[in-house]
Parts: sequence; C-alpha cells; structure tokens
Amino acid sequence: MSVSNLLQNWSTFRHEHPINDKPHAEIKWAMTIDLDTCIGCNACSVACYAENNLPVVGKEKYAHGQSMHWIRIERYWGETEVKEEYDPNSNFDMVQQDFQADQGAQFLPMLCQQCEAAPCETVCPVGATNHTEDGLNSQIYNRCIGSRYCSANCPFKVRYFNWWNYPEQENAWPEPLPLQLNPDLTVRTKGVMEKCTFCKQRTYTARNNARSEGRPVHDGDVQTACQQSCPTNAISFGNLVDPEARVAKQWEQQQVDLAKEKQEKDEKADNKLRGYRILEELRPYPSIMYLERVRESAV
Amino acid sequence: MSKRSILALYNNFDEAEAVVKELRTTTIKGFDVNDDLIIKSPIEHPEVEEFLGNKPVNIQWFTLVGALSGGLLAFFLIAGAQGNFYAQSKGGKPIVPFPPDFVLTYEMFILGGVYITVLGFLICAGLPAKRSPLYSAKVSEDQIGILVDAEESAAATLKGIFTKHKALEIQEEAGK
Amino acid sequence: MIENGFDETTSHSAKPQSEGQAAGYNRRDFLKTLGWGGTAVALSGCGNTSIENGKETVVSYVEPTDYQIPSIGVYYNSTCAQCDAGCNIMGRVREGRVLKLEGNPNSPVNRGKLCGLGQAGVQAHYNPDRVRQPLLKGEAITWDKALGLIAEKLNGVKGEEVAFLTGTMSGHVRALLGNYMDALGSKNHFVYEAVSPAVERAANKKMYGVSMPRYRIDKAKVVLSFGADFLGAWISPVNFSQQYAQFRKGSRPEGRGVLVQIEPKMSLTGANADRWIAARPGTEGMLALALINALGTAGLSIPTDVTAVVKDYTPERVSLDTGVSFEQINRLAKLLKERSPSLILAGGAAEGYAHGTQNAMAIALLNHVLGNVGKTVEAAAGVPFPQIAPIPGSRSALTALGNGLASGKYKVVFTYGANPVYSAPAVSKFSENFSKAGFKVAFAQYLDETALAADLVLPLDSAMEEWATEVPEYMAAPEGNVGYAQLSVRQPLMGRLYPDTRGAGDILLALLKQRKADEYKGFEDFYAYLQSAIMKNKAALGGADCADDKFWNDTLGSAILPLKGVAGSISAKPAIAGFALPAPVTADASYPLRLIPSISHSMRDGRNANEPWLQESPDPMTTIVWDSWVEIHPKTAAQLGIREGDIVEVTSKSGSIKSQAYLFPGIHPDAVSVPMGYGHQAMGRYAKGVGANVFAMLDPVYDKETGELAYHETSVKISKTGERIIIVKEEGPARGSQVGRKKIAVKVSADKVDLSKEV
Amino acid sequence: MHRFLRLSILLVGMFFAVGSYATDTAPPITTEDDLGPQVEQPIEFPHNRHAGLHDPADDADPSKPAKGGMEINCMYCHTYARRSMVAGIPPLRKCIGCHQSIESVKETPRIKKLFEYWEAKKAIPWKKVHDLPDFVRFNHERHVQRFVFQQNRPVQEACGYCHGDIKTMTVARRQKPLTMGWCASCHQKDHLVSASSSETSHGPNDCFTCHK
Amino acid sequence: MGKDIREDIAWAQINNDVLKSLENPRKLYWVILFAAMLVFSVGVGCEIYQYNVGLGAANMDNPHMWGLYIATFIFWIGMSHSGTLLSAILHLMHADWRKPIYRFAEAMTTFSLMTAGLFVMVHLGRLWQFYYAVPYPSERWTWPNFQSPLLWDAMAIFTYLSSSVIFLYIGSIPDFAIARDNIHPGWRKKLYSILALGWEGTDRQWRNFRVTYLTVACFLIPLAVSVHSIVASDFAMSQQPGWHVTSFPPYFVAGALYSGCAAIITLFIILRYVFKFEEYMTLPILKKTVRLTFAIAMVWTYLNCIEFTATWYSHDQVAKDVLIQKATGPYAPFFWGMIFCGSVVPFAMMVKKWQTSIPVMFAVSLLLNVGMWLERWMIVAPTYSHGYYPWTWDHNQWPSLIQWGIVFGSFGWFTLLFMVFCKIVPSVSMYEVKEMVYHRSLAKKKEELGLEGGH
Repeated sequence: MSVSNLLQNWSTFRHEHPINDKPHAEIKWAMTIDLDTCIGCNACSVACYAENNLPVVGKEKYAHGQSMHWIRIERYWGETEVKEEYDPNSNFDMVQQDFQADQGAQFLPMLCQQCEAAPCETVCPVGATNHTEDGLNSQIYNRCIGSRYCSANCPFKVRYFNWWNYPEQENAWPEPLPLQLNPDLTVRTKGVMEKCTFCKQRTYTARNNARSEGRPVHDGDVQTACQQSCPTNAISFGNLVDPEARVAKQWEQQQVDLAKEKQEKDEKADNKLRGYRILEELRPYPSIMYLERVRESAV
Repeated sequence: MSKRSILALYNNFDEAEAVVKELRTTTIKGFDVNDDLIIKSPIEHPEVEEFLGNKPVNIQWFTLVGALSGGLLAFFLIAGAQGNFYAQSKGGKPIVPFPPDFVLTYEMFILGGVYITVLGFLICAGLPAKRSPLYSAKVSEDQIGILVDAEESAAATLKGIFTKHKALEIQEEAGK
Repeated sequence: MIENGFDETTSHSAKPQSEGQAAGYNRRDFLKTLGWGGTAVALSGCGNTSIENGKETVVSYVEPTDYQIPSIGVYYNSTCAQCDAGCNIMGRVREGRVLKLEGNPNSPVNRGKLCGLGQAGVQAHYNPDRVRQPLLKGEAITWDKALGLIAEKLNGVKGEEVAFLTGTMSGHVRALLGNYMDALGSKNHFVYEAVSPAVERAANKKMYGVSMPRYRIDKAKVVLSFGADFLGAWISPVNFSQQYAQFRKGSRPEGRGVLVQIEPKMSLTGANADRWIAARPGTEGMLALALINALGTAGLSIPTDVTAVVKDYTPERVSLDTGVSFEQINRLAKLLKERSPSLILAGGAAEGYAHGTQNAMAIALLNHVLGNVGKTVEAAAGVPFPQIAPIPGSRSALTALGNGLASGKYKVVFTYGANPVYSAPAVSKFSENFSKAGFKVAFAQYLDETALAADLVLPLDSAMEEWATEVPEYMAAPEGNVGYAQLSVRQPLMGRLYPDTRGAGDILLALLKQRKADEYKGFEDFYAYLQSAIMKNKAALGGADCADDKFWNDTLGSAILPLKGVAGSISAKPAIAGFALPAPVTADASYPLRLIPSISHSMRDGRNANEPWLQESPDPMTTIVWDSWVEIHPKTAAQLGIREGDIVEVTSKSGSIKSQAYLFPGIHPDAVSVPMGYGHQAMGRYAKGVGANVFAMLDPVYDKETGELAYHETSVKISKTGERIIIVKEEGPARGSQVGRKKIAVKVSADKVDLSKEV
Repeated sequence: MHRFLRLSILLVGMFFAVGSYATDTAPPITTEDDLGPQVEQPIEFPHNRHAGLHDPADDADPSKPAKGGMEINCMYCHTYARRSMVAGIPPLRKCIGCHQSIESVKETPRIKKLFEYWEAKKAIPWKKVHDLPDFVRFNHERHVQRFVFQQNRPVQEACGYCHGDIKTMTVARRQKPLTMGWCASCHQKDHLVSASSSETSHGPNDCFTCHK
Repeated sequence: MGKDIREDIAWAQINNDVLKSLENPRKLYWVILFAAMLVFSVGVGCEIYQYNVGLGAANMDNPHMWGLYIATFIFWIGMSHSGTLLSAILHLMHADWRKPIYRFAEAMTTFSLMTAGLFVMVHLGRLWQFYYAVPYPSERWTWPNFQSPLLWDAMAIFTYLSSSVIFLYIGSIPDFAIARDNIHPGWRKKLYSILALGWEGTDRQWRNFRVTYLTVACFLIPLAVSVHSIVASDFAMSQQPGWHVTSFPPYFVAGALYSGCAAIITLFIILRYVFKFEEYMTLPILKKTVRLTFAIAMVWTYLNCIEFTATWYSHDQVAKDVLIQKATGPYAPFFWGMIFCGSVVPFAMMVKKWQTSIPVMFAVSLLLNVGMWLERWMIVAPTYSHGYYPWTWDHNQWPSLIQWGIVFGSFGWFTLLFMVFCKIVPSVSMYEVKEMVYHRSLAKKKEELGLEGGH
C-alpha cells in the first residue's frame, strides 16, 4: 500500500463501517437476554471466570471496586411511584425504604454490549480496541497501554482494568490453580484493559472450522460460556445476519433494528413487544437485546 | 592585496549613525557601505536599519514553505497511516475521518511553520558561526560596534573617520 | 502461544488410569508442559514483542494418541460431585488437564446446563489447599502405614464400637461401604447432611406414598411454592431451572406460568416470583389449609374428609395469624382454581419448625385437593439395585451419632463427605463428643474442621480424579419416560495431581482387603471392582446384546447408564389425620426476632467454601461477596437504629455471631436472616475466617415427627456493636435503584405483552 | 537567492521522502532469506535428508551414503498441522517407526541417541525455532487447509512461506522475519480462494484473529 | 502609580544585576531547591512503587478510571498558557511591561508542559509500552489511533512544548551572548558559548531575529489556544454526562490563562526576592499582572456560570444529576472550595492597596491555584462517581497516598526544574530590559525636549 492506494481506495476509507452504509457481510454476532427467564443465579458469571481466565481479586480489592467479572448480575428492586423522581439530596440510606419486594426482584446480566458504534473504540490512543469483521468490539491486550480512556467513555462501565499484576505479584492463581487456565487465551497482567469478548476463542474456532469445511457458520455451532451454562436458557447468542439463527429471529420478532437508535415500535401506543436495548438513545448501537421482565398482575 | 577589518566602538546610536553617514559619503577604495559594513549593537534597534538602508529578510518564505509542507505532510501521513493501519475499523466512523485529521493537520501546520522558520533564521542570520576575532564584550553591554572590511590601504582613512567621531576604541586585524 | 502445550500424558476415559500411567505418563513432564500452557503470562514483564529463537523448549509426545490432538479440547463425561443433585457433566480436557466443566447435553438431570457451584468443581480439583498425603496427627505418613494403623486400631474392637459417618451416598462406593460395615459387623453407618430435605421426604411419604416424587414445574400453570427455593438450592436446582424456563415460556400451550412464593426471607426463587408473600414464619401450613377453605368457597369441590380437617382454618382467621391479607388469600385461591394444573411445593423455609412435617403435609394436601397429584407430581422410578440406591442424609443421623459418641460407645469413627464439627450446633457439643472416640479417621480433601479433629486424615482424590458411580436421589427423566432411572458414572478426567491421593472407593477396597482378603483379592483397584460389578449386570443394564468392550466403552463415553427403573406408585388418596398446627408463637420479649439461616445458592452447607469463584460470586440478592451478613427489614432496622454496614451482634439462647447488617426489603419484618456456609475455622485459605458460622448459634429444637433440627425455630435479639464498615458488595450506592433511567431493567405486566408468538 | 531555492527543493524533497516512506511501510512479502540464529538441538535432525529433493546420483550406487533427500511430505511427521492450531513436533514413536527398520543408519550417533530417548521413554526436549510471542496465536490448520487443500499448492511451498526452505536445512532455522507487519503484508494480499476458481480474497484482518 | 522601570539604569548595571542571579542568589534559593528535590524524590519513590505493583497502588477503581493524574495533568497544561500569554500575545500588543517578566513565564510554560507530560506517563497502565502511542512506521505495521483525542493531545503538547522551547531559546540567544561575554571562564562559559551560537549582535542577526521572534510568537498564540481546547476535547468529545459540554474548550482556555497568571504572580514574588530583582520586577508591573489576572478570573467565572446554567436548562437529566451531585454530594466541599478560591478570592485583587502588597498577593495567588487545581479535579472525578449507569456509582473512592505523593512530587519536579533554570539562564531578559530602558529614556528625553520646547 502506498499513497496511490490511499487515493485509489479513497471512497472505501470514507465508509462508515459498520453502521449505516456497510453492514456486516457474513457474520454479526449478537445476543438476546431474556430477563423474564434470567433467575439471577450467577452461573454465567462463574462460567466466564472459568472460560476467560478471570482472576479472583479477593475481598479487599473487590471492596475497592477492582473486581474483574466480565458479566455481572445486577439486582433491581421495584420502586414506589413517589420515588420515581430521583431526589439527589436524599440520603441513600433512605432510598432503600422505598424499594418494593412483593413482586420479587429483577436481575439484569450486564456485559460488554459489543456496540456497533462503540464509544470506546474511537478514543483508544493506540487502537487497541477495534471493530472486527464479525461485529465484535475487540480488545487487544498486548496493544493496550492502559490509558483507560475506553472505560472512561463506556456508558455501561463494562470494561475492567487490571489494576494489579494478578498472575504474578498478586498470586491470584496459587499452584496448582494455574493448570485450570484456558490456554486458548492470554492471561492478562497489570495495566491492561479487558472485557467480555463474546468468547472470541469459541467464535473464531467455530468460524475457522466452518471455513475449513467450506460452509457457513450454522446456528448452534458456537455457544458462549455464559449461554452454555445458563440453566434457564435465558441467553441466546448467534449470527444476526443468518435468518435461521435464533437470535436473528428474536430480533426480527421483537422489531429491534441494530442500526437504529430509536425503534419504531416504541413509538406505537399498542406496542406489545418487550425487546429493548439499554442506553440506546446514546447511539452506541448495542448488540445485546434484552427482553423485559414480565410479571403477572392477576396475583 | 590584503584586507583589513576594523572595529570601532561608540557610545550611542547617534554617534554610530553619524559614522555610517560619513562612510556613505566618502569614497574609499575597496570599501562598499552596503557590503563591508556591519553594525553590532546590544539591543535590537530599528533605526539601524533605516540608516543602513533596506536589507531584505527572507524568513517569511521559510515560514510559508514550512507551514504548508507541515500541514500537507500531516494530512497525507495521517490519512495514509489510517488507510494502511491494518484493520482499523472504528464503530460508526470512517477509516479516514476528517475532523480528527484536521486537528492534527493544524498542529503539524504550526509545528512545520515553527521548525522551518527557526531553520530559516539560522540560515539567514548565519548562525551558528564562529565569533569574528574583532569582537568586543562591550557590544553586549552597552556600546555600538561598527565593523568594516577594507583594503589595507584604506585602513588609515577609515580609522580617521572613526576617531573623528569619537570612537571609544578601535581594534583592527589583518584579514586573509 | 503458538506451538501449544502437548505432553505425553493422557487422561483417558476409556482406559483405567493405571494404564494411562503405563503409557508413558510422567508426572514431571506433565506438570512442566502444562505449566507453560497455562501459566504463560503472555503480557508478563515488559511485554516482550520480539521473536525469540531457541529459548523455549517444546516437549512432544513419546507416543501419539489418536484421540488427543494438541490445542484441541476434548470433552469427557462424568458426574458432578459439588452437591447431591448428581448433574451429569462433561469436562473439557486439553493436553491432559481438565479446564472447564460443562453440563452434559444428554443428561435428563441438567440437560447440558451447569450451575456456578458445579462449575467451581475444577477449583475443588486444583485447589491449593488439598490434603496431599495421609496425615497422622498432622505428620505425613505413607499409605501402608496409614492402612496398617487402621487395621491395628480396629483390632479387637467390636463391630458396634465402630461408626462410619458419611454424607449422602449412592452407587458402588456405597455398596462397598455397606460391605465393609458388614465385614466389621457394624450397623453404625450414619448418613448426615447438614442441609437436607429430610422433613419433606417424611411428609411426602405420608401424603404421596413416595418420598421423592418427580415435580413437573414445566407442566404447571401456577406454581405456589412455600419456601422451596427450587431455583437456588433445593434438591436439584439445575433441573428445576430448566423446567422453570419451560414454565415461563409464553409460547407454551399452557401459556406463561405464574409463580407465587411464600416465605419469610426472599430466596432466589422468591426474587423470580410474580408475587412474593412474606407470611409470618411458621404459619405456612395454616395458610395452605386456609387456601383449601377458600378454594371450597370459590367453588372447587373438596372431599368431605378434607373439609372436616381444614374447617377451622378459615381465611379470615388465618389472615390474622399469617399476616397475609384476606384478599390475597382469595386471589390466590381464585388463581389456583382457574389455572389448572398447578403445583404446590413445600421447601425448607416451611419445614424448619417443630411442626415442620405437619406444615409440609398440609401443603401437600393442597396438591391433592387441586388434583395435581399424578399430573404435576409424578412418581419417580427407583433403581433396581437396592445396594446402590442413595441413602439420603439427614440431620437426625448426627444427633444419633452424637449421642453415641457422648456415651463413649464408639472407639473408632470414620468420617467421609461430612463436616459435622463445623455444621453441628454448638449446644450439641459435637466436637467435644467427637474427641471422646478413641481413633478418628477422616477421609478428606481439605483439612476442614472435622479432619483437623481427626487422628488420621486420608487424602481423597478430587471428583476429577476418582472413579465412582452415583444414583441421584431426585430422579429426573427424559420427556415421556416415566419409569426412567439412571446410574451416573464419575470417572477421572485427568491424571492425579498428587500421587498420594486415593479415591474413596480405593480406600474402602483396601480396608475391605484387610478384612476379607480372599473375596476382594481379584480387584486390583476400585476401577476393577467397578468394572466387574457393572459388567456382571450388563444384561440388566441394557447391554445384553452388546460386546463387553463396546458396552464398557459406551458406558464410560456417555457416563450415564439408563436403568429400567422400579416403578413407584403415587397414592391419589392421602392419609389425612388431623393437623395440629400451632398458632404463631408470640415473640419472646428478650429474643424478639426469628432467625432464618438461609441457604446461599453457592455456599450451601459450607463444603465448597474454599473455592474462590464461589466466594467472589456475589450473592444474587444482596450482592455481597467474601463475607456473611445479617439481613434486616428496613423498618425493623429503623426501629433499632441500624444502618447498612453496622456490625451487629445476633444473639440466640445458644450462641451469638457478629456480622454486617444489610437492609433488605425481601424479608419479614419480624425475621433476620444469616447465610449458612461461612465462618470456617479451617479448610483453606479462601474459606478460613470468612464470615460467621450461623450453625453454631442454632437452638436445639427438633421436628416432632422426624427428629430433624428445626432450623427456623431460633429466636434472636440483635444489637449494634458500634462498629461500622463499608459492605463489600457488587451494588453501588444507588442500591439497585435506577433513579429515573427507565430503560435499564424494565418490568412489564403480563397483559401488556404478547408472549405467545415469541421465538 | 539560490540558497533559498535550494532549500525549498530540499524541503519539498524531504516532504515527499518522509511521506512516501511513512505511508508505504509495508515490508516486502518475500524477504531475503535472513538466516536466524543457529539453535542447538538435542539431536541434529537433518531436514534435508528427509524432506530434501531426491538426487538422481544416489540411485547409481545405493551403497554410498545418499546425498539427496527422500521428499517426505511435511505433514507426514508434522501431522497435527492440518487439524490443529499447532503443527506439533512428531512424537518419538514416529521416528522410531521408520528407524527401527532402517538398518543402514542404525549405528550412526544421531540414531543411537534417538534410541536412547526411546528406551528411556523420554520426550526429546526440542528447542523452539519459530517462537512467536505468547500473545500471538498462529493457526496452522487454517493455513494448511487454505493453501494446501483448497488452493492445491505444494506442501513445501505452503509451509515454506513462513518456515523458509526447510528442505535444504539440517536443523531448521528461522528464515522469515515473522513480525506482525510481515504477517499482515500477506494477509492484505489477495489469494485465490481455491484452485478451481479465479475468485480471490484476502486474509482476515481483524486483530482478534491472532490476538486472543 | 510608579514607573514600570527606572529609565536611568545603566545598561551595564542591568547586565550586572541579572548575571549576579546566576552566581549568588539569596539563601532562600537553596532552601527552595532542596525542598523541591525532597518533594520530587518522594514522588519518584511513589512512581517506582506504582510502576512495580500496578496502578492499583493509586487506588483507582472501576468506574473511577482516571484520578488525580489527569486532573493534575490538566492543571499543568493550563499553567503553561501564561508564558505564551505574556511573551507572545503581549509582545504582539507591544506591551513593554512584559519584558522583565516574560522570560520566567516562558520557562514556566516549558517546565509545566514537561510536568504535564510526566502525568501522561504516570497515568498509563503500561508505561513501558508508551511508544505504541507514537506514530512511527514500525515492524508491527500499526499506527496509533488518530481519532483519539488523547493522541491529539500528545501531538498538541509535543508541538507546544517544542515550539515553546524553541521560542524560549531563540529569545535567550542575545542573553546567552551577554553571559558568555561576562562570565568568568569555566564550564558555564563554554556552555553559554555554545548556546549563544556565536551571536554578535550584528545588524543582520538582529534583523532576522526580529522577524523570527515575531513569526514564532504568531504561531504560538493559536497553538496555545488549540492545546488547551484539545485537552478540553478529551472530555468534551466523550459521551459522559458532565463532560459532553460544548463550552468546555473556551472554558479550559480561560481556566488555563487564569491559573497561569496566578502562578506567574507567585513566581514573580519568589524570584523578585530570591534573585534580588526588585529593580526590574517592580510593583507597578505586579499591579498590571494582578489586574490582568482579575480580568481573566472574571472571564473564567462567567464561563463557569455558562456551563452550569447550560446544564441546568438542558434536557440532559443525567448531566444535571452530575452537577447537583457535584454541588451536594461527597465532592461538595471541593466544589465549593473551587468556587470560593476561583471566583470569590480574586475580588481581593480589586482592592488597590492589596494589588501591590506582596504578602497579600502571594496568598491570593496560591489560593487561586488551589482553586484551579480543584476545578480540574471537579471536572474529572464527579462524572465517574455518578455516570449514566446508576449500578456503577461509587462514592467511596479516595486517592491513595501513592497518588497524592506523585501529585505532590510533580510540584517538586516543576520547582526543581524552574529553580535550576533560573540559576543557569538569565531569568530576566537583559537585552529587552535594555530596550525598555532605552525606549523609556528616549520617551522621557522627548518629553523633556517637548517641555523645553514648550517653554
């Protein structure tokens, strides 16, 4: 490549990949999480620790907000109508009194949303986080210099920074625990940002296998670790481009369009669908669709 | 034909101006006011230019070339790097986006301008150079120096003029 | 890591381990090569990006194995040992080491899924605090010496002076233990589980005629659960979660199911319920009977004998006793009547009382009245081989053992899979009694409290290293196969990490050889015993027309042996005697609050406390990690002036603990709750000293019919110590409030969405 | 004035030089064979003898030590390459499999050493020659599938792309730079999709492909 | 009002006075120097520790990804702007009262930029890989991400730093020549000989010098504005509530000039005393600087109000929450501290008597700087503790001693560099003071002549 290449391919370089004018061709990994079946059991989170070599940081560091769970389960309570208007002057100790438990709690697994227009990607000074062909928001550990701008700009705060040298100095894996580490991906050391990758080691293996066999990736060829362990099948994961994939069907059925920041169905008064994306209005175009929690009103 | 350099020191600009005026009117063999006369002063003094006549300053051309090439270099370097950076697809943004590139081009425009201007200054002002042997520390203090190059034969005439105008000190040295 | 780790070792399911070792297994190489496969910290130090030549060694196989390709993970099937549900798992094995556990998709129990607790099984295996050699009073000794010592100590001891305490047991290890006890002439096999559905078994037996029926949550339109945390820690949670997923599907012919949970402290199941009702602790049975009354009023035909029994429990009266509103009871009755079939479950929170069995029976009666028995409550099949059928554990077994120990009856005591020194209430003085036994042998994977109190500790293999079989007590079945039963095989997924650990089966076999050398000399190890035991019954196990080798390989390949189960029969007509449900106790002024020891879904009874993933996995309800806590209702807390993070002292008549207060809206205002499983004094670096042990402070109140410890009968008082800390938890200062951001976690009423067409 | 003209030319020249260098940093795809350091191996394995080209002169007198090679397919020994990320060093058994029936060389020092390892059932501690940093995951399978099976390239050419002209070496040495830019330069090139079609595609160009 | 400078100072006297500062300052100089060294070495120690164990040592967390390092970074970048203001802007405006004080202001620019650069490094998780952010053709075939405002920052700072160094150096060449001519032989004389580049003060040199100086000054002004507005875009270009504000660039620039001027007052007072520059750094000049500072303080206050009101009246509820949280939450003391120091304290500068009172101005200028440092912290931290996602709120974060240590160390580092500089390079521009004196005396002469003529 050279200057002539630059001039030749000028129009290509001006494409706004991947939103709008150049959608994903073969694969766009996406996820659906059904909050109605999510029971909040944390199996996905443990599976993620096992699959992705996440360090256990211990109580003290957890207290400092330095935990490394790529998928965290958030628990929400019902709130009374009076308190809907947030009063920042109120003491947080008091807020809790207005939590309602009679319809149970709500759980929400929060992981990297693999945004199409990811706020983190544009700000990394070294380009350690990029968009991949398969629609993943990649984080390249060995490129990362730890400026943490990506996390600063992430509205979901799902990027996790290695504040300490967990493998060596912190001894997060005392012998023989290192034998459990997954050799398919690196163990991160201090100063590196990390986050959910939609189990890239699995998606890439599936993709490679399909290519070797000269076929497209079928639905079910690859499961993420969280999806695989979920006891209630609340998580579905697959290729949004493949119309046969469960994920694609769900998105279609829920009328959620990846490339829109406002879904048409939400404007309609008689909307009976429960698919939504979190903080969609900020226009990161998240790749994870959540399905609203349902509660029976008859009891 | 040997040459001779003479330095005369004066107390203030008025005296120096008078000397230069006299030199200008006197015809001395092998001495041209425009080429062979150098004024040394402790401060920048616009009046010196007036009585020495207009001499061109060419630094602005350096500035122009520097700023333009800095800007161009930046844009092509950055756009080229972005085009060639292996897979630098950023969510929802073109690979060669204009706004950030303009910011950087702007910075490089200034950087190029400053660097080349300074380069121009060094070239135009003939720096760095060895100090000429005829130099007096007084010049950096408060005196005005007039340095002339002339033929051996004219030395006496020049010295005469210098003394006439109450030179504080006269140094001379044979040139090559 | 490019030329990735491969070594000559294999752990190979289709061959016994000894053969694997014969095939060039070299432990040193094994660890070495694995070392750089796993610990290679790719970004270590200065992130060297240059290419190095000849700095690293690549170790190849001496002999190739056709089933193992470097860098490619192979899955081997086995059975989970983390709890008693008996989920079938598969382990991903690469270059001779197991990396990750996943559910076996062919299993009717967990259908390819696995909970966090199960997945942490690899951390039990690779745990840094495992016992690695036989220990005699803390000193390492050889196996020969250890076994010799046992023989010596047993010498001259009468059979009835030997006791064997185990956790729930089934399969061939159980059979072998039975044989050993016979050989010793002892009948003192105590099966103890700190947390077990023993009360429920007894009530079920009376009401359904079977102790462990099969529940069909997936078939029910309404599930009304009285404290059964079936999504969290009750009986077979992964199976129930799978059923629950079906139950909640709007596209199911029955439509989306409705879950109502009645319990004083919100469990994971309660958190997922459409309606969570905090009845006054202990009044669950009454509420069930009131519901029958209300159902009758609503027009459901109730058998007259039932009407007679329940007539005193009118909704009006019960509403006062339980604190559940009259309208709520009627609404529930209406729902149950309209949506049939339903399923009524009774769990620990309804059973932990002196009248626990009565409560459970009253609740089961509701199933009869609603006609659910036979529809959503099915008879499960039993295994055809009684000697390998599970012996369910109970708490009363410990009482019996404790009494025997106190009287000095037992000279030699073995323990295996139980940690009574930790989980017995302090008032029962178990550890004191335990020390009275002359010689105590603990089969242990960790130096837990019981192992530390023992004289001799025999190091056990982990579940990834040992051979065993297991029969789950709760027998799940594939759809449409009511008479299904299964035998699950647990097999090594890799070579032993430490050469000096043994499987429980191997140890028992060695002990048996001391007694009946002739009978057992043909079995080189437990593997040989197991193989011969299974092959002997090949025909009965459905392998009649299968070649021996193939049958054996298939068995190990699937690790599930389907059995033709002994059909159980469920009685449509329960034996109804009069219920004697006591009125709710008026609070003792000095101990005004009811203590609810909750079963944390990952800690359970504390046996897995040394697995760091579980310690760092936040409790789903409170999001607290690495510590225990005291849940208090905000109103109660306000009365007592307690704020979040206050260190409070919870005192019962039998003891007290100190822990951090957490204000929790999902608890009855008259109750406080503390999770079990924390507060270990020993066991390992991750468990020791984390939290407080709630077992120790339980009052010695027992269920009148089964003799089980009544967990929820402890009254406590609570006082501030003056200390205050910041709780280490996952939720931030907003505490699960979304403060005006409406599109984070969204809740919608069922009538506002159309679920029937969902994919 | 000339001075300023010269300077302008200099500056413009500098601009183009720097600009075109910087925007055109693709390392050439075929590099000079820059032999990497000699790596001391436990047994000096002669790749040339096994994989080297047959020398017709050897046929004339079978009694003399052969000069040419036996043209053994790379994947005969490096058998995992086509089905796994790693090419794999052949297991000891593979060497023995042939060598126990080759009497002619049995007494040579190298083969003796080989049998010593075999008898001790000890793996040979080969040194890595093409050792990439740990965070780089090169996938042999994909490359072999793509270039050998789909594109029908000769094996030695396909493997030699990265491993150099192994058939002429005894102990393998690194000939190619194996830097990221070097990998990338090939990935950006269009390659035939298969031997039968004229369709081309380039290698994947997202970072996750190699960095995991 | 007194004179900015006496017209009758002999030129030789100027040389003498200034060169003396290179030789024997007051004892206080050494006290400051060693104190700075001490503070700096504490910072170095902290950094070594942090480098070894990881950034956890700074006690940052998720979501508090950036801590005092970035806040202090902005502070130092801001401080650099005053040098440009005094030397370039006032130069173009022919305000000759700048002449005695611009040299040290420019040095301040250079050194505070160098300090700011340090924070970029200190902040990095993998400092040893910082070169990944440098655009150079590498064997990896990768480039930095030019879309990142951090890279613009790096580029702008590099440009600014190198231009400032050049500007400072060019402007000092005639003074190096003076020092070369007057200092007794030794290593310093050799150094000055090299630095003076053979300057003789010829008419050709002066001619080119003037144009160059003017040109570079012209470049520096837009550069300075761009640098701080780019720093502002680190925040404004992000999406976070409280940062995504269009008025940030001018706000940052105003803040920068403000803190810079305050720092100039502080250093003015210190240098005046330490190097006995009472003749040159006169109180009337101080007064002018103080008035300038006051004007900028009011601009800053105005922009502050703009920012708050714009947030208040916008529809962005989240940004509003952040603002309210800032003013009432755990950060309230710091927020109100900033308002007090930044907007209230400057009114002390309105009091005429205090404008020339050294102790009052010293205290005021220090307070202003504290306020401006708090401002930067209040920009960075509250957004993190109260972002878009309530689940991740965190009100317990507090920088560790290591973090504070490095922040304080930076003050030592700056002071150290500055003090060493003042000992080596004439911190008052001799030739320009001569010019000033010359012009003033000419003017006086003219005045006198005019007066005489009038008679």
